[in-house]
Amino acid sequence: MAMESELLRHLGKKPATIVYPFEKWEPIDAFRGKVEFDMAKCIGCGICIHDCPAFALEMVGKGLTCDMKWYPSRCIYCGQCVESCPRNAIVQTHEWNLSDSQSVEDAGKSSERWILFKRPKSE
Amino acid sequence: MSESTYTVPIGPQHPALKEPENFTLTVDGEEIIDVKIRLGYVHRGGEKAFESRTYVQNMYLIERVCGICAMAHQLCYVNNIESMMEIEVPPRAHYIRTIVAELERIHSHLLWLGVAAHEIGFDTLFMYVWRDREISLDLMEEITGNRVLHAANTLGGVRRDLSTDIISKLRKGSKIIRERAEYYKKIGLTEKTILKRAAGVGILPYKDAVELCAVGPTTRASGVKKDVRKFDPYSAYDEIPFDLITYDSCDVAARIYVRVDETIESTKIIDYAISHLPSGPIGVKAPRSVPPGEGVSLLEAPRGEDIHYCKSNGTDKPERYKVRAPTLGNWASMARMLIGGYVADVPITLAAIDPCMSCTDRMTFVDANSDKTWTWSLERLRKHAKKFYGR
Amino acid sequence: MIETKREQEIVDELKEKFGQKIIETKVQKPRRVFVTIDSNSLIEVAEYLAHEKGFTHVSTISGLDLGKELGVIYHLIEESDLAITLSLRANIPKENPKLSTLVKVIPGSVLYEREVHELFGVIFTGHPDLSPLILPEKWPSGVYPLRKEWKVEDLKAKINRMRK
Amino acid sequence: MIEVLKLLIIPGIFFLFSLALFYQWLDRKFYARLQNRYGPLHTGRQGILQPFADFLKLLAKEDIEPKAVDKYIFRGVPILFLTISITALFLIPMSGIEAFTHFEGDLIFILFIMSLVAILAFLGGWCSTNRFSTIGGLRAAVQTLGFEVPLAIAFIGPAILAQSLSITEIVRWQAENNLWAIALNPLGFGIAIIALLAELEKIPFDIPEAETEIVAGWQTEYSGRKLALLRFSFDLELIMAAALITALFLGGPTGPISVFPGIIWFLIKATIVVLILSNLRALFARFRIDQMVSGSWKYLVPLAILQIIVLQLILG
Repeated sequence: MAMESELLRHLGKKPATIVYPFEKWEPIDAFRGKVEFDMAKCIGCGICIHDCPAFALEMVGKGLTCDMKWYPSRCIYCGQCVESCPRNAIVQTHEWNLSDSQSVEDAGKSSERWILFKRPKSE
Repeated sequence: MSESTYTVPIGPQHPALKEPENFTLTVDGEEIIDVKIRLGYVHRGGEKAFESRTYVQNMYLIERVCGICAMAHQLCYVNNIESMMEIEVPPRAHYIRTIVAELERIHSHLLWLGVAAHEIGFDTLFMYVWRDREISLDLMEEITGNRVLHAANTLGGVRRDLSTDIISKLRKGSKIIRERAEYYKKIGLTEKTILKRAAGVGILPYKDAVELCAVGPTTRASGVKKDVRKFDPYSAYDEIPFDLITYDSCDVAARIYVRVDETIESTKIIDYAISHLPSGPIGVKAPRSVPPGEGVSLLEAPRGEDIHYCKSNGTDKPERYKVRAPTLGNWASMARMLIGGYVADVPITLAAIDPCMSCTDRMTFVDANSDKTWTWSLERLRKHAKKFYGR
Repeated sequence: MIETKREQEIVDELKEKFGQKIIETKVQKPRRVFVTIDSNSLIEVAEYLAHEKGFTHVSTISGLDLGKELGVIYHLIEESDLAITLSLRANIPKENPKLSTLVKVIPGSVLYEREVHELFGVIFTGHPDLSPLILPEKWPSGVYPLRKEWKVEDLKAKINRMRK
Repeated sequence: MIEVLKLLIIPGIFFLFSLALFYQWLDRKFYARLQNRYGPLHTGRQGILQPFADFLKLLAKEDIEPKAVDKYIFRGVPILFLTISITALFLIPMSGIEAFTHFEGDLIFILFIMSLVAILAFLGGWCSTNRFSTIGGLRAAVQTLGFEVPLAIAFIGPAILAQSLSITEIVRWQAENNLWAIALNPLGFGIAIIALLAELEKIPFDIPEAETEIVAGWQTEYSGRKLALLRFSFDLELIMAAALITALFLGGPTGPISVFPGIIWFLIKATIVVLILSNLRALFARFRIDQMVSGSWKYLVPLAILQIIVLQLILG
């Protein structure tokens, strides 16, 4: 019987839960979301690939002309690559609902989905 | 019930167990005679994996040993490696680590309190406790960017600093959590239906707790004064005054009170740490490889004493990394607690040591989906029962 | 290094009591002592530490693969306000890795010994029940996953064969 | 013709079924609001169609029948559960003083039906040869020993007042002297509520179906249509419990100002009883089976007898 007063007190109050699909949830600014590369700054040193605990990064090509491949399903969003990159070319945005039914362009060995960050055509 | 006993399998899949572990209870009616433990169902081969990853990558793998006490394992790992590298971590980083570790203790204890209430059928308390736990999760998300698996540490310090408005939120949050924890303590002491299911259940006497090397709140509820924050202080625990909570009624009720008191104690630690937060850098640059040698580090995770042993060979990958999570320390005493109790008490006794299976299983590289079918042979059990009655 | 006075005392007492049975000792830092002993005097030393010196809590037992030998480290913790963690190590040849069980001295080590037995193949004589604790039932006997000779790939191959 | 229509529609089957679903919704919503959360929300306004949606979903779900199970009993239990609940409901007056069928001693018949429900639960558990349901079935049988006797004694109170064993007579007596039986035996009302909580297997007495100990107790093996019928008959039982309490203790479908028809009064009182039951359900942890039985014999039975003695003294 000890909780009776607590229960009745909460009868009228607004429930603590939010009605998710209808009431949106805004990520806070400290949130670590989708990884994005700024290929202008990237020098292709590969430290981020070496440091990534989930082996979620791959380099296409060599050195300054390389493109970067990022596997959203493997990535654990820890932000180690952001920290290790000597040129601060990697940024983590606030985007978080990344799952979608988009078909995979390049089948590749595994049917995993990946995002290619292309080198800007500046020359 | 006829004279012969029969086996009640609790697990591997069972609603009372959030994660698969397997007990064979030899039961006579409702009374339990014998317990056999079988683990390994969520075994991911952590230690073999540690040997094939660099120290930086291991920092995130060690965190995933357990989903609830992620910070505990990572802090223990970071302390271990930093002491082997002999680098000096700035005091401000120590204080921030202590704050996040205590926040995680609050969230883990409240999570457990809700699950324990659910085990004995008290769903209302479960709902209220988990609502209040959200405060500590939001605070951790504010500080580290993630509710759990925070990746707050890095080798040589902490990754994010505490801004002034986070500190004011911390102060407000810890005050609310302390009020709510005190309310739940009053409920735990006065609500008769909880006392009926928790008092005098799952007894672990002081002698057994010491003999079977029980750890954490389970052993402190049996009166054993063992808390790593006291006997082997790390981070900022040697500068922060807090008291060691023990009860000596050795039953599930005592484990509830130890955990609620520790939640209150954690809020006091956080308040002290905030008001005495030193200024200065939050980290130093750490080398990539560790000089050859050995290292042992201990830490008081929410579930108990967590020990890491590392043997390094000078490269940037550990030669051997052993993790013994708190729950494995309690399984032997768990078997001792169950014998003599009722089948109905199994879930609450089991939940009372707050088992975290993903902590316990991480040894070899095995995909252990045990397709073992559970056949119980009456003959072997009857022989066992005769031996039991013969005694 | 005045803080490690107590640690040094324990090491000297061990050396003086057991002489050359103690192969190597090291006081790494406050509250951390590493001692390597001859494997067949393990029970003797453990009993002395547990009954006289108050090292009653075995935190865990770590297995080590040292190439030709297998190392077994008992991490014992003292019962006091500032407890020392003493890591007692015994090396045994890989051919017949035998050690006497510690369960009679400290019952709490029953599960840790089962685990080291399963993953490293160390046989603890006198252990009440060395049945598998972690590996599945159909795991081929003789395969000890944490030994260095078992790479991750061939463990994977073994599992797939086992599953067919 | 009117009789058949009455039987089928107003206080009959259609009314009872929709009331059952409504009370399930009310119970879940009130229980949720007590726990500071929303409860069913999306199906219909404020989730009012949720129980109906659950019922349809279960009907569409695959109906797995394990090979080792005793087919006839396994199939028979849900059907019997439903029919028994409905027969019990026809004995309780809902729209007027008169129930559909009333005979001298139908109070005893209702008590017999309640123990029949428990026997069915035991049979259901025993015939589905799953270890958890065996334990669940045993617990259901043992639990009846706990609550049957105090329930019977608590019901005898109003029967003594009205000098008859027919619920309709009791309601008629309360209407004539417009004195609710609860006034004279409040203790009986309390004990009846607790005992009915045990009969409906609601927390703190949902021991036969304790989901954290024995999966779903005796209902573990039921699925699909059979489970839908079982769930539905539990709702009907909730109405039976609420209707019994209103008829025996709160003066049944009669009200002081007779401007409303009987059925409105019945609905008001029954809803209050359901809210009380739901509040109790949110308040306690689950007992162990031995605590439940010893608790009821040590406390409930003596109190019930005391109530009868006090009643006799007042009347005497």
